[in-house]
Amino acid sequence: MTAAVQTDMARQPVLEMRHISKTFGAIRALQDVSLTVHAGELHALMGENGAGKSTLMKVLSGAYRPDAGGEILIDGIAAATGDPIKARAHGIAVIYQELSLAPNLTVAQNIFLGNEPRRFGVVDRDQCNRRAKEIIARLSVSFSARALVSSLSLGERQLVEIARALSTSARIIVMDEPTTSLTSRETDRLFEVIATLKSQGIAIIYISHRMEEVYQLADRVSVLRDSGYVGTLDRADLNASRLVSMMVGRDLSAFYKKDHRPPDSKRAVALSVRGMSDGNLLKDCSFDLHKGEVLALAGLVGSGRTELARLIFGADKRTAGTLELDGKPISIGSPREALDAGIAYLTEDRKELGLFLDMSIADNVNFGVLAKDAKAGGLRDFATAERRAAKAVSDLAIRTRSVQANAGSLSGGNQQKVLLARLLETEPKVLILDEPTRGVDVGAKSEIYRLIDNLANKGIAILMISSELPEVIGVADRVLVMRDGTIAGEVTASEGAPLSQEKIMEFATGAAQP
Amino acid sequence: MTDRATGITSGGDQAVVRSRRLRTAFAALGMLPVLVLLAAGFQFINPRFLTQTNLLIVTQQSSINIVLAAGMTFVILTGGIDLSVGSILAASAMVAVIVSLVPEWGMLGVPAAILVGLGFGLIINGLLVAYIKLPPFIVTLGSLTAVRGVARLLGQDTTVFNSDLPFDFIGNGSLFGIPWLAIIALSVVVLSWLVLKRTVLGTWIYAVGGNAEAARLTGIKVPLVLLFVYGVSGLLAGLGGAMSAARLYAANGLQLGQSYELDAIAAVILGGTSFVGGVGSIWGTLIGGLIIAVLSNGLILAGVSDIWQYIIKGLVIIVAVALDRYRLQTGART
Amino acid sequence: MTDRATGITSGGDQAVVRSRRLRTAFAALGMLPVLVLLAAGFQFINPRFLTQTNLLIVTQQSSINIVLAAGMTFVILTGGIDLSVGSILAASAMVAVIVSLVPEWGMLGVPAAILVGLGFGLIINGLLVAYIKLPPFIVTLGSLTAVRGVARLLGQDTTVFNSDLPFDFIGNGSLFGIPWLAIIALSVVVLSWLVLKRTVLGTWIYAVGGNAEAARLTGIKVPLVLLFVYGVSGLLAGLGGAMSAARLYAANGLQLGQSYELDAIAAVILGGTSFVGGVGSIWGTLIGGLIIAVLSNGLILAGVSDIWQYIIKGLVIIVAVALDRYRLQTGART
Amino acid sequence: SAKDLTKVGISVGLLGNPFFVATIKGIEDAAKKINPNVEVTSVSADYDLNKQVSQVDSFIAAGVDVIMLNAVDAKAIAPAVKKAQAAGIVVAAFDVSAPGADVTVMTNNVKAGEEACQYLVDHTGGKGDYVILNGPASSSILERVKGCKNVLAQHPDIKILSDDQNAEGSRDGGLKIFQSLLTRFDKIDAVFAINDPTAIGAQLAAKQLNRSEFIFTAVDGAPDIEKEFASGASMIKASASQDPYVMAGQSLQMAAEVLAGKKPAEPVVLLDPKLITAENLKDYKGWTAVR
Ligand SMILES: Nc1ncnc2c1ncn2[C@@H]1O[C@H](COP(=O)(O)OP(=O)(O)OP(=O)(O)O)[C@@H](O)[C@H]1O
Ligand SMILES: Nc1ncnc2c1ncn2[C@@H]1O[C@H](COP(=O)(O)OP(=O)(O)OP(=O)(O)O)[C@@H](O)[C@H]1O
Ligand SMILES: [Mg+2]
Ligand SMILES: [Mg+2]
Repeated sequence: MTAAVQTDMARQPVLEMRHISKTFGAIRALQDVSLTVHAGELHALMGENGAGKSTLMKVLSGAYRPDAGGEILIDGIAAATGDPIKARAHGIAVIYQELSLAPNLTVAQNIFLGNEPRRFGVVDRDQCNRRAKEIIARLSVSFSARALVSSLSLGERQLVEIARALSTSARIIVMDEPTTSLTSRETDRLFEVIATLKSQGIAIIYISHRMEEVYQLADRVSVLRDSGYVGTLDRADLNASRLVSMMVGRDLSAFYKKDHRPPDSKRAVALSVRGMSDGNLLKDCSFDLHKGEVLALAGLVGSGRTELARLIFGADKRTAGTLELDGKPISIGSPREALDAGIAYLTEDRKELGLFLDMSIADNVNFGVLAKDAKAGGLRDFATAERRAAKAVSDLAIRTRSVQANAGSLSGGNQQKVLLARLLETEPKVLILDEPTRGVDVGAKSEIYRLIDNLANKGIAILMISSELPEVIGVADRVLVMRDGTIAGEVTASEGAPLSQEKIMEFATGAAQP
Repeated sequence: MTDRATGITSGGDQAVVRSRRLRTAFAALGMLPVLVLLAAGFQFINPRFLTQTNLLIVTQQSSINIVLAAGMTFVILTGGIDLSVGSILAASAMVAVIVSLVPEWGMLGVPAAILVGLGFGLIINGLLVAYIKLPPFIVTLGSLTAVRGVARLLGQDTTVFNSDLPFDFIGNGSLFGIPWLAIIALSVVVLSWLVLKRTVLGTWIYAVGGNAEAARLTGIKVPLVLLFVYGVSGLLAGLGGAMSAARLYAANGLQLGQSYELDAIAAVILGGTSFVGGVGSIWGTLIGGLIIAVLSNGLILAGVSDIWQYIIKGLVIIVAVALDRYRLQTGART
Repeated sequence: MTDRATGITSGGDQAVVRSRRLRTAFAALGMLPVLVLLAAGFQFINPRFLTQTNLLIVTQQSSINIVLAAGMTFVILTGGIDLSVGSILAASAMVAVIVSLVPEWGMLGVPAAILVGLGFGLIINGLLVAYIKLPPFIVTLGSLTAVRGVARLLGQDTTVFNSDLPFDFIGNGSLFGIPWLAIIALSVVVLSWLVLKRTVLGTWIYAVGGNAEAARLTGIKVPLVLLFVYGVSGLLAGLGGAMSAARLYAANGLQLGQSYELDAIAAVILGGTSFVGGVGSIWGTLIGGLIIAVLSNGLILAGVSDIWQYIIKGLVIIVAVALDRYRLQTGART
Repeated sequence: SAKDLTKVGISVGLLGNPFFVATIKGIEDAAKKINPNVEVTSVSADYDLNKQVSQVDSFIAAGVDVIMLNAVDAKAIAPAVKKAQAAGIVVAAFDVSAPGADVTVMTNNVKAGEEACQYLVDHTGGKGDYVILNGPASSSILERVKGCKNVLAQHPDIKILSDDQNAEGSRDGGLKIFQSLLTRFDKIDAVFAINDPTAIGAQLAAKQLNRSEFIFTAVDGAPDIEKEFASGASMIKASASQDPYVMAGQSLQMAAEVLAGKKPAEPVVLLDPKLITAENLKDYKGWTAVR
């Protein structure tokens, strides 16, 4: 592969982006960035949250027009900018980071949106459905081409985006963090598809915060930092410390930090879950969560982990099941009651279900304690709120210019920290974290891991849902694996041996019985 | 994943499609039970309700509102709203009657009315919403007021009338016993259905309502789609104006079409189209429009006084939507 | 990470806060330039416009609309809408006058009107939207109709009248030369501002409008918040009814308050509050209400004919919003 | 204290209505006759009392000499009248009475209802099934219905089938309501419509459903009804006409006299309606006649 690419180097690159700058009002998102991509190569694009990766790709796809001076060359010929249709005609397909699907349409309609097969101006629905079925068959997914996108889970929606990119006979496919909602099985499947595409001479620009994926896939890696271009590494020169220092400008030691708690079953039970069912997917889920422990909930997409967490938190109605907190039975019928009892939940979908993007960071951080802090007559205590927010910003190293800035102006990783800060302000006994590092860059990830670790050491019981196995193994003390709405098994670290990745996958796929 | 995936793909796929069809049909039915219930109730109170004559009257009375509501469906599907339809109807009706008075060329009143409607829809509402990106509510509130002024100006504040209206068959004639008004309304609904469900443009309209940003990213020219829907709404309001003129042999710029927009919106929403955009069907709108007409007609047949007609109409609208909500909740969820 | 973060935190923080304050102030100003421009224009045409008498008349004329629009601001901030305010105003005004006729207890007309408004707002709109989760547009469209019927019923379709209204000072008296109506409207605005910006409840209202599901997951009792906003809107419509009764010494269930909801909504939207919910300010609403009143009064003083008043009003509304959009686009985004 | 007529403010119920267009023309012409440089401003209250009171306030601020008032509400306008008079302004009511107004000129609406319904009684032999197509509850409409019922009550063989449906005073409403009423009642002998547009709309409904066993009468004498009578085939047989141009002009003339310091002997003038039919149409002047 490497050799093949190197011979390609001499040839005409399929894509050249030259001197691309992009400003939004006073915000400079890209400054004089250039990028060269060859046919058949997988070119990884890395950088911290907010470095400008997605913006660069939106310029490529025509969603944004670059500032004057920038140009895009396809096969050495200057192409029109700022026009999604022309970009598609040039063979550029983009899988966007924020899913760009119409939830009210079917999978097939979404795949061919803006590019419908038609006969006399009328949509050829049969062809549409048939071709969509063929394409999604290549991804071996479980949903029908005629399913409404609104009925799909986040991971399944991501697959629809990928199918859409496959549907246009693209020569350059951009994948902006395609695996954030996929678990290993689908990820493996995606990698197979990527290999096929490459063998067909298709160039792939791949954005990811996951090092191991980049090692596995990339022919070359380009790095952006602070809106600017830092450099490009060949596969041969790839090494972790070099890459990280290019990205963050310093060395990150001790990425996963777990210096805590020897495996110990004698710790007191904080939360005891018995017989949780939702009358739909979940059937009779029971487990104990101990004080000061990090318990991971692993499983494939759609195995019901989020559902279980929401049920415990009172966000959905349960049909059966009981909860005990610190040995006392509690009844939880709504998120309010859960919070009052000391159970906090970090949602997996921070934009839709977590943040108030139009409100300030300070307000977002203080939501859980507004009523508690309030002065007589329900008046807000702005001084306390400001203090709490400032402390959270410094404690969690939230990168912002002011606590009064809108939450919507932060990059993904920092938004995640704001949400975490909100939960911590409520001083929970039990913390449920659903995909706490989704879409978060390396630096912020390690900060979140350190934070989780510190919280556990303070005695808070943590239930962490994660689809990244290295994260599960690196952070958790103990792992529960879910499959088809039940708890399929438990994996613990035994003397000297760490948590076993194979064991987890066996439970998750049903290959092993507990 | 494995079992779920394989288990469903072959046989399950059929089942899913079937259950989906059923659900779509059910959703399209939507308020039909309410309509049937209302009709049965009125029939019980006054057996003349379900006579042929009366049913034809109801279809005729609902026709203009259904035409307006069809246009409104396009607009609301994109997440917008058009408050100006009543005023546009008035202006178009004025034009229809004024042109009808031109000797020999009177028949041109109908296309003239439609063109005037299209013009207001495209040039005022469409351009401002699609290209200047102003909020539809405020744009069409502005044109509700401004176009009303134009309608009054057209007739210098008097009623224009033409007792020899060359196209009066539209308003008062029948074809095979079915009033032309009803035929026009039904044709508009069928055409709208074709556009919305069968054409590429229709898919785009739903896509813009579902996620405008996603639509833009896939290369759909969102402004053109918006221009189209406001154009359609204006055009149909113009058609409504021609129908109204043909029915009444007259038009008055001030009084005609007052608060018709509320009836049209009510028909659309009763029909299950979501205000957020992206979800809804034109058949629902048809049923919504019929419910409103049945209510008005039935309450008179039942001899209910004007005051109580208000109270009952208001309550029925609320109860109908509540019933619908309840029906959807007890049925299978997605 | 390090340099970017620390480099900006101290000095930059101040600058950002300052520029943000400025921007907030600018956004709150919003339509103020338009208001000033309009006033200057009318003054140029008729020098009587900026006399004390006339300005007092304008504030007085805008007061009822501003009170309604304040309630509407609460509702629209949560992403809802309340079409029923005009009807509630009519019913409350009827009650105010009817109660005022009770010997000795006439003063109770005011609290009675407010209670009636609160009742309709809470029990019909609030309960149905918050707990049965029906769409606000259709619920309040229903109550627009039904409550209008109730208002007519209250007076058996006649005008109720009391020339010795015990609380007529509200409608026609002044305090230190400022009409009570204006004082009440301003107090309502200041109180609303306090609630929205200074209390926990206010923050919750913005949160529900910004993201209702996220609000629920942070433990906010969303139905209670919704109940509150529709209650406030009803209560203020009731207050508007009392003000109207005090001003007119009379009330009529059919005619009073017709299409007041459109004026109230126009004031809110002109004031920059977003229809989607979560974004907006009560000061903007105040300015929006004043713009509408200045337009109506100024056009009469300018001797513009009624027809052209319609056309000009419609265009000014559209142009004002377009200007605002333009202003925001050239300024810093986010 | 005699004053000149320099500024006149007019507030009418609904300006777009041809009836009010005629009244405004009557006022303008009458005012110009007294002072050719007179400034006349006319506004529409859109049947909103709050709006009308605001308009009166604006007129006071603008310093008019005379307010010509077509009250939205015949009772409730009283305080506004008082306020204007306190500011030294002469208030003249037309078409609808206004309590305390300096002068009032209006059609005798009770009589209009009586005449229209007397015609029906005469042509149905004093018996049969009657329908009254009602309208919005304003004082003039209430009086017309009252007049009609006065007449009908004297004939025990007359039965009123319906009198509580609101046809909104428009063609559209007349057509809609009467379509449904025709379904409800098999046989109707006579119909009284509270104004001309309602009658014309109702007649359209009758023609559509091929019903012709009844006759209509109405009130107004609007231009539309002139055309109807001229056609010769109308089911509408008579309309008790008003003359808005003369009525409003006379009101202004009297107001100008008050302004000049001459109290009129009779401040309230009731103009008698004239029943027009196809036969006497040629003598009818109509609302829009050039005078
Ligand atoms: N439409 C916009 N308006 C204003 N600023 C924007 C806009 N889009 C992006 N930005 C800003 O541009 C910068 C780069 O954002 P971009 O989304 O490209 O980052 P990214 O590298 O993809 O980060 P992540 O890894 O979190 O996805 C950020 O500071 C962001 O706030
Ligand atoms: N709002 C919803 N509507 C319909 N189906 C849903 C909804 N939310 C989840 N589901 C379905 O429920 C199943 C379980 O989803 P859940 O989110 O609990 O899985 P998960 O294990 O947390 O996976 P993920 O990694 O995607 O979060 C999935 O098949 C999903 O399609
Ligand atoms: Mg990105
Ligand atoms: Mg999940």
